[in-house]
Formats: sequence, structure tokens, C-alpha cells
Amino acid sequence: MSVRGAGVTMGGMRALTRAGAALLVAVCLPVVGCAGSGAGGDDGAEPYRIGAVLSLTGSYAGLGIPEKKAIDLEVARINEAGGINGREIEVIYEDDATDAAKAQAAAVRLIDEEGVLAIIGASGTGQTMAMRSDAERAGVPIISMAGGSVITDDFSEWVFQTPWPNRIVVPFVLKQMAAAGHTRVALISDTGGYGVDGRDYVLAHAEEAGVTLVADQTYNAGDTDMSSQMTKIRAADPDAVLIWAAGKEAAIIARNARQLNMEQPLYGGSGIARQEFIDGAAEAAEGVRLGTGRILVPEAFGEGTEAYNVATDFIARYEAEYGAKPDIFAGHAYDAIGLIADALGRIDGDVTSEALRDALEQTNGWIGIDGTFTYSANDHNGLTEDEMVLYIIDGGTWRLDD
Amino acid sequence: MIFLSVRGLTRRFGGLTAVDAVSFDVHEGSIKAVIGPNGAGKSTLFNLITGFDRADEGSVMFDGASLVGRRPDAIVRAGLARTFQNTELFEDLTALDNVRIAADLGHPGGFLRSAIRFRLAPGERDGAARAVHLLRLAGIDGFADTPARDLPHGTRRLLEIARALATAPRLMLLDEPAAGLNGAETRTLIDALYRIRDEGVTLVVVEHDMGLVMEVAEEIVVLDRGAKIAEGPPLLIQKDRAVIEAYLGEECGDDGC
Amino acid sequence: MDAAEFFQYVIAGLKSGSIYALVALGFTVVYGATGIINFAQGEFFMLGGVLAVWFHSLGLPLPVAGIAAVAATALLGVVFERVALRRQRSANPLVLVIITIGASMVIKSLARHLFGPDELSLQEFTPGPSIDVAGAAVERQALWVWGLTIVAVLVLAWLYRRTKLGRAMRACSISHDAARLMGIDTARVVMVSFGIAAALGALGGFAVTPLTQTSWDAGAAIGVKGFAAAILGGLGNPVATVIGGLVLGLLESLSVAFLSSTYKDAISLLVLLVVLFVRPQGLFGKARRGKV
Amino acid sequence: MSGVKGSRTLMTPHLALIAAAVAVAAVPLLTPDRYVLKVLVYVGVNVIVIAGLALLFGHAGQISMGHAAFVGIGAYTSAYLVKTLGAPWLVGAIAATMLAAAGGLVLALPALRLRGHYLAMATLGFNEIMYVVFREARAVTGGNDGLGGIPYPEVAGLRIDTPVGVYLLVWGVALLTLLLVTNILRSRPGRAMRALHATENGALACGIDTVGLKIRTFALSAALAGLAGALYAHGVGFISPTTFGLDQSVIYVAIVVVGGAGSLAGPVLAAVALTLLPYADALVPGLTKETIAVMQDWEADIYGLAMIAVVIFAPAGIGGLLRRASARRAGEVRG
Repeated sequence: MSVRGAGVTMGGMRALTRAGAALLVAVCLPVVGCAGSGAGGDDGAEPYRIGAVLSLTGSYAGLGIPEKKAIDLEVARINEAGGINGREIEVIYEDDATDAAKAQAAAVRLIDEEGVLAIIGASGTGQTMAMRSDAERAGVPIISMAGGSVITDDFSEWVFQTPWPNRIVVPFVLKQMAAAGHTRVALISDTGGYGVDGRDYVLAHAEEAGVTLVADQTYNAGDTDMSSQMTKIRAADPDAVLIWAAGKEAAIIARNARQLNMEQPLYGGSGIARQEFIDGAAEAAEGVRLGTGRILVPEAFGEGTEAYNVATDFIARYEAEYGAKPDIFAGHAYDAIGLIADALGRIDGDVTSEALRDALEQTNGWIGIDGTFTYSANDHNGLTEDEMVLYIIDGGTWRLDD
Repeated sequence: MIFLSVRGLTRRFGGLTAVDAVSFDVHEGSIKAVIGPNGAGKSTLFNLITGFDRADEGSVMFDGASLVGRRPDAIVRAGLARTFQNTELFEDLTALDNVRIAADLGHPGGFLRSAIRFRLAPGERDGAARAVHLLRLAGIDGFADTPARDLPHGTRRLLEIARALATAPRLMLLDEPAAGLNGAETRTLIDALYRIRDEGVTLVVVEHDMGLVMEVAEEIVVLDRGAKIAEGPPLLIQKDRAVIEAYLGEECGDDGC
Repeated sequence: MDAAEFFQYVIAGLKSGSIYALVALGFTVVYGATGIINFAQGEFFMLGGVLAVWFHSLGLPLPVAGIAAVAATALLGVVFERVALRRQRSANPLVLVIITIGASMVIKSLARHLFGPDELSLQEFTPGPSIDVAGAAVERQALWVWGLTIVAVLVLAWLYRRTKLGRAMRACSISHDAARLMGIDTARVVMVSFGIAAALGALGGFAVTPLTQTSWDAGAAIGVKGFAAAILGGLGNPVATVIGGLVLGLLESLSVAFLSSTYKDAISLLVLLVVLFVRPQGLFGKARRGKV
Repeated sequence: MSGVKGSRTLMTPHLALIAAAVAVAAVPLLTPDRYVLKVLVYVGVNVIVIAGLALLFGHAGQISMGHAAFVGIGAYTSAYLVKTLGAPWLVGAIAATMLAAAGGLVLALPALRLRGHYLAMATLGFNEIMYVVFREARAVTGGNDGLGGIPYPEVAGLRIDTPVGVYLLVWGVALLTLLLVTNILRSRPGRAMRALHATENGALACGIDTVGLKIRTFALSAALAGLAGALYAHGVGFISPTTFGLDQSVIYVAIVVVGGAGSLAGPVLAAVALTLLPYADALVPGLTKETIAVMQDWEADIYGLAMIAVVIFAPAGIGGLLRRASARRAGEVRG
């Protein structure tokens, strides 16, 4: 009897021993894992180490993959040309799997373990924001390729941004709509970061641009049909519909509008400046107007200008290497690595993260794909509405709207 | 003294009246049997009394308090325990732990109290000891460390009785305790039933084994198609015309006469 | 709101709803045969679309590409059951559920490796302007979606009621042991069920891709909707399941019409929770008898 | 009964936890690596969540596909109170725990009526609804952009702002949680949970108040998730809705099953292994750049296959393997 009594408790003890063993494994495994890693010696010929946190998997994989391609292409070109100040550039990639916590851990690893000078990334707004506090702590500049306005609106002296945020694109598109006489505007936006950010700017700038919002609908990523929302919009009888969305749902919206026999012109921004939108919406894409940068039709830069040459050169090299034209995300990445290379070349003396940040802030008139960048101590986006052009989709491709 | 009083208990499932205005009393310290052909409503009756099912009409009084509308666990805590026709044991746990869980009822131990402490409560240690004692009372203490799923059929029934006993009941409802038992096992069961009764637990037994019923029951209630058709001591029930017809009817149904 | 506009919302709801229904049918078929929820069901939907695009890009005509995609996905369902699930049949059902969760991760990721991270498009089966039905515009492709849903339900109903296999499936849904006693090869029934479920999901994916495009990650969101629809329908017979899907689609569409598009998912789920609270077995599920 | 004396106290088994505590304390001495500590903070947070879910799901048999939402409730509650309203961290953490517990009470209501897949759907629906709330209640949560710059934890005027400090705090709480959960499992409520899991009718017949037990277990499990959320928010400094989505809830359930229902050590081990797995490329030494790139690319496949492999080869989970191993050892001793 007494033995049995003890047996009950013994079982419990074993359970605890096992829990203890589990914990031991937990704490010992990584320790073993990390012994031996660490920064290498310092040598004059050591390459400049730059980190890149990209969404190579997860829902933003479509952004991260072209971004990586563009960075690879540019780094190879720079290094073949002898590097910068005689030193090559080495990029250490991290995949954040479109996850904020992973992005942050990746940033920590790049900073503390790889000792990078700067970080390119992330692909997404949330991931960028997650990396911020560690970048600030360590004093390492970040150049984000995400379009969220919050990235540079909520200012940090360590965070830069290459794409045109909604702060720039939304007012531009609204003004274009007003100029075309579409003053009664209906908005449909996604509930993800891009759509919500865009919607905020539409609400804030509609009046100033001279348009009235007559409908304001949203949808969620993954929705398969937006005809309810479009029916609602149709009932509001707008002059034009503004689609502020990224991803495949934008194409569904265009289709739904056509299916509902809506005659109103459709407008959009950078989010629909993708070939996949045209493919997905097919005929419904015809006549859709969108405001974004000039990369889609390089002639927009003005043939013979330096910007035109930069863009066509990049497009040609990218196409030769990967067999497809670069999209806007590749352009964001081209600018990110290019801005860093430019800043590195301008540093006199010790190349440190802080010196790099200062040099980035002094960027003045650097010509990239997203535009001509002029950063300053209080502007870390460096672009203006002047970089925007209005396209119309015609015959399955973009052309400048006249 | 009337310990359990059932009055006009009725339960309908759709168009079927499974239990139809059944009334009977159980005296303290007695053994009462409920018999009837298959589908007579015996198990449903037990479920109604023990709170596992809700009656449409009628009342159940136990030791002066109404059981109507009370939850099954509250009824157990009030001193009325039960077993199931298809045993409901904790299959992965040992026989000892099966009983011990029911024995836990006797002592305190909420979440907070359990979480923040380094010693077992005295009651919990006693619980283990009491569980062993109850297994011995049921004659199955040799199986204490065997998981319930590995126990022989007869032992499972006895274990369920031991578990019900661990809740310190004053009245126990046993649903076909002898089903599937062999002769020797039935003998063990009968002995156990007497011992339990002698410890002051009143018993109500649903049973098909007429030998057992006639031997242990002081009074018998006979159900047919949900209604009570007879009640009385075994000798009278054996001669009751309605009872004989009910059972003969059943046999005819099965064998095609 | 005039009648035509209201009808337009109803059309929209029925369109989403029938997509949910096709996915939900896959859940119900597997549930009936095995008693588990197959978390890879959404991935079958994704594969139907993605594979159809791929076959079509290889030069197969659209209908052939569609049939090939459905067949290939069905085959994958069967193989998945044989390789990953069969030997575990006796195990805890939870183990099977976890295998389906792991499989959904792998299928999704493999699809990205094979077909890339971007959206893929497919042309409409019968291109053309939408059709006017009582003042509401109905897309031609939506007619295909409905038509295929109806065909799928009829075939399923015929299978369940009129064929030996269907009777075996129904027997399995009641009790595997009983089915075995009746001489039914339960292992085969389960395998076939996975094939049918995969085919149903793939059919939905194929029918919808011309409307929505598809991509490697299209399965997860639709999987949740399909599960919700299946639960709403009570995880029982095909007709109830389809009604569950349509009700869910209508709930969403009418939320947009009368309440808010931002909260439509929350609203429809809230309604689902209330329904479950009132009827724990779903709208059409059979209540368990009060027997202990 | 005299032989029982030695094991009457819970002291002996607690030695294992004390040993674990020593090991936890030793890590920062062995490696000053911030990255390792950061990853271990995620591990510690998940251990707390899993301890609670193992109690609810693994032992009491009540499935919750909504635990990520509780983590989110805790994270946002604490972040909002501390960052926006300037409350002390301890107040934030306590409020986070309480509010998550309240959420657990709400979710316990369907659990009283629903079983199996229906309960799974209800809890899953709860997670989706909470996700919409996290996304739309922008004044509190910051919406999709998330909430950044959440202050480091501060206890009794001591600001825990070093990686080592955060690590020790999280693991201190994790160990304490394991201690409490172990005690509960070994006592009356733990046995009642196992009974409920095995057969609810049997539990009722033992006089167990299954309604109260479900409600309390849900609340406790949710409270632990909320506490974990508060630790996550302040340890990481940034939270956004995607961290608390349905995917994460599914992963939690998977971890408990992979770890083995009815076990605590198993799920804890599984939580550790499966949380570390996605970081393996950075934690395993000596990998070439190419290997790392391949591992990153195939991470989801590896994760999924690992999950499948464990449950196929050990259907009772890691806990089952441990039980078998210790039974074998006991057999050898006896033999």
C-alpha cells in the first residue's frame, strides 16, 4: 500500500524531471549553437557589410523576391567595378517570413552578430517598424522599402525610406481625379497596412484636392468577391472610383466593377502598378488610371535625361539577368542599395554606421529609379509629388495618360 | 423512513414517452431493484433522478430536498451516487487513480490553493489511502496499478462501484452492475452489495439478472414501456400477472413465438 | 434601396457562398468518413486553381486543364491519405488533425517553390458581359460556379444514396466498427473520401480562379470560411453543407449592405457563434439524444 | 503508510525545476549574444502560453484555437496602459493577465455547450473577431502599423532594459508558471481535469463540478496567455495584429499535440524545439551561406514535415516518448 502511495508521487516527480530536462535543452542548445560565431578581424580590404531583411516567404514574398534580385544585381555591378573606396560590398540576407517578430530578431542578429553598417529593409511596413527600436539602440541606419507613411512620418533619425509613401501618392492621384472633373469619388481600400494608410490620406486630403468622398468601403485580404462593396458604391453614384489596394483583390474589384456595368473610371496608386493586376483584371483593367513613379514607362523621365539612362540601364540589365522586367519593388531595392553605395563613397574618414547615417542625410540629388533623392535631417523620404506620373492601362500595358 | 421519493416522473423524446408518470419510494438502508424488459425506460429513469437528463414532469425528493433542476455533480455531492450501464471509467488512469479522483470530493483544493504550496494537503494523502481501502472493499485491490482500459470486464464494473463509493454516498443507483459478469463474479458482486448496504448505503439497482434481483432486493419496481406496472416484494412480483405478460411479450418478440 | 440593388447583394452573397460551399463539402466528406477536420482542405482549393493555370500554360485547352487539375489534386488527396494518414488511423484523431495541419504548411510552401510567389490568372470559361437577371447583373463565370456547385452536390447525393461506395461511406460515418462488420473496406472508403474532398476543393479553386486569380497562399483564408460553413451546416449531409455556405456568403454580403464592410467577417462570425450557442450542433446537425 | 513519508512533500520533484532555473541563470554567463537571448525570450513566452494550453487542452481536453488572441489581449492591454497611459509595468502586466482571464471566461461559455470541432470553430471564430478588433481599434492598438516603442519592463523602480534582464524576467516567470502548473496538475484540480478529459459523465458521477472546472481552467489558461503577451510586448517593444492571428493559434495547438496531450514536459519541450526551429539557420554553427539560404527558403516545409514526422513516429507525442523512456529505465532498475 505504501509503495503504491509513493508511486503516485513518483510519477509526478518524473514529470517534473522531464520538465527540467526540457528546460536544460532549451537553454543549452542555442549556447552551443552560437559558440564560435562572432565578428571577424578588421582588415582594410574587408568588405562593407550591409544587412538586408526581406520578406522572401510569407504573404509579402512577391515583394521580397524581386527586391533581393535587384540588390544582388547591383551589388555584383558595384563590386565588379572595383567596389567603393576599394572595398567590396557584402550583403547578408535575412528572411523575415513576413513576420514582425522575425524581422526584429533578424535585425538584432545582423547588428550584433554580423556587425553590419546598415540594414536594407524590411519589405513591409510592420516589419520595418518592428526593427526600429533595435536600430535606434545600436545606432544603425535602416533603409526601408515599404510604402507605409508611418515609417517616415513617425520620424526616427535612423530610418530612411525609398518608395513614395501614400503621403505623396494619394494627394497626387486625388488632384488628377479632380482635374479630370471627377469630384464625386468613391473609395474602396483593403484593411491591411497599405489600404488603411492610404485611406487615412484620402480622408485627410479629399477636400484640399477638391473632391467629395461619396462612399468609403473596405475589404479584407483573401476576400474572393467584392461585388457587395461595389454595389454599395454604385448606389452612391460616384464620378469615379479610387481603389487603394495591393494584392490580387484589386483585380477582383476591377472585374466586379465591370460585371456590375459600372461606367465610372477607376483610379489607383502604386499598389496596382503590377503586371499581375493587369493579368488578373484582364479586360476590366483597360482604362484604369494609376499614379506612381516613372519606372513603368521610362520615357516618362524624358528621353536622354540622366534619370532615363539610369532607369533604362537598370531595366536592361535586370531583364538580361532574370528574363523579366523589374517591377516597382525591384526599383525600391535598387534605390536602397544605391543610396547606401552613394553615401559610403562620400564618407571621409572612418566608415561607421553613424558616419553612414550622416552621409545618407546629406544625399542630394541622387538619381534613382523611384526619383531624385534629396534627404535631409528632417526628411528621410526625399521624394516629392514631382516624381509622380499618371498612367492609363491600355492594350494590356501601361502608357502615360495625357 | 422514506429516503428517496419519486413522483410522477415523465420524460418524452419526440413522440415517445420513455418514462411515463413513474412514482415510487425507497426506504433508508434498503435495497430496491428496478426491472423491466429492454427499452422499458430504466436507464432513462436513472438519468432523470441523477440529473443527467431533465424530466418533463414530476419530482424527485432525496432526504427531504428536491433534486429537480440540479446538476449531476451537485446531486452526487448531495450524497446520491451512480454507476453507468456502459461503464464510464477514466480509461488511461489506474484503478487507484480512478477511485482517488472521486475520493478528492471530500477535501478542499481549489486552483489557487493547489498552485501555491510545496506540500500535499493532508486530505489528499488520506485520499490515496481511502482509495486503496475502497478497492479492497470491492475486492479488486490487486488491480490498483492497472490502467482501467486493461481491466477485465467484471473488475471494471466493480471499479465503478468502488469509485461511486468514494464519493461517500448515502444512496447509490447501480445500472446493471451484473451485466456481463460470470457466476463467480456475480457472487463477489452480491457480497459486495451486502457489505455496502451494511455500511449504511441505500441501494437502487437496475438489473436483468433475476437471480441476483430476487436474492438481494427487498422490493422491486417493474417498468414496461416507460410506465410502472408493479411494485412489491420479490415473491409477489414473481406471481404478478402484468409482469409475467410483459416479460412473456418480450420473449415472444425476440423468438417469434 | 430598391429591389434590384438588394437582389444584387443577394447575388454577391450567393457567389461567395457557393465557393464556401464547395470547400465546406470537402470538409464534410472527410469528416463523415474519418471524424476529423482536414486542415489541408483549403490547400486543395488553392491547388485546383494553381494547377489549372499551370496545365493551361503548358498548352492544354482550358476544360482539359481544369479536369487535369481536379484529377491531379484528387490523386494528391489519395496519396496524402495513403502515405501520411493511413498508418495512423488507429491513433488519436488529434494526431491526424495535426498531420493535416503540417501537410497544409508543406503543400502551401511547395506550391510557392513550384509556381512562384505572384498571383496567377486564368481566362473566364465563357467570356462576355454580365447577364441581367431582374435588374441585377450576374457574371457569366458566376453561373459556372453555381452550375458546378449544383453538379457537385447532385453527384455527391447520387453517390451517397445510389452507389455501393456511398452506402459504405454513410456506414463509416456512423461507425467504423459497424461498417467493418458489414464487410466494408473502411480503409478504401477513407482513401476515396480524401480523393473526393480534394476534387471538390480543386473544383472550387478552378471555377473561381478566373474571377479572383489565385496564388500559393490562397488556401488559408478560404479554408477558414469553408470550415465555418461546414460547421454552420452541421457537418452532415451535402445539402445542409451547401446551405451553410450560402448562408455564410449572404451574411457577409448583407453585412456590407446594411452594416459595415470593415466588420463583415467579424459580424458573420459573431452570428455563427450565436448560432452555435443556441444550436450547438449547427443549423442542420442532428441533436444528440439525451442518452447517457 | 510510513513509506509514503518521503514523497509527501512536493519538494523532491521541485529540485528538477530548481536545476532548470540554475541552467536558465547560467545562459547569460555563457553567451552575451543578444540574438540568442532575444530568440530565447520568444521561447520563454511560448513556454508560458503552452503551459496554459497544455492544462486546458492537453489535460482538461478543451480545445482552444483562440489562444493567440489571449496573448494579443495581454500584449495590447499592457502596452496601452504602460505606453499610452503611463501606468507602471507591473500594473500593466496584472491588468493584462486579468483581462485575458476575463476573455477566457467569455470563451468558456461556448465550451459549456460545445464539444470537439464545434468548440474548435467557436474558439477559432473568437480569434478572428479579436483580430479584427486589434486591427480596427486603432486608438488603442495602432492598427496594422502596430504599436512600437513599448517601454521595457520596470519592477520596483528597476528598469529591465538589457537583453539579459529581459531574458531573466521572462524565464523567471516561465519557471514560476511551470511550478504553479505542475502543482495544479498534481493536485485535485489536475485530477479533475484528467477525469473531465476522459469522460465527462464519469467526472460528473464523481461529483466534479465540470462547469466550474471548465470555466476556471479556461480563465487560468487565458490568464497565462495574457501574461505571456504582456512579457512579449515589453520584451520585444513592438506588437502588431499579425502576431496574434489564427495561424499562431493553430501552431499553439499543434505544439501541444506534438508535445503529447496529458503531458507537461512534452509540450514544453515541443514549444522550445518548434520555436527554435525557424531560427535554426542562425543558431546552428558552421553553416555556409548557401545552406542558410536554402534553409530559409524551405523553412515552412521543414517545419511542417517535422510536425508530421513527430506525430507519425510518436503518436503520443514527445510526452509519450518520455514516458516510455522512463518506464524502460524503471524496468531496468527493477530487473
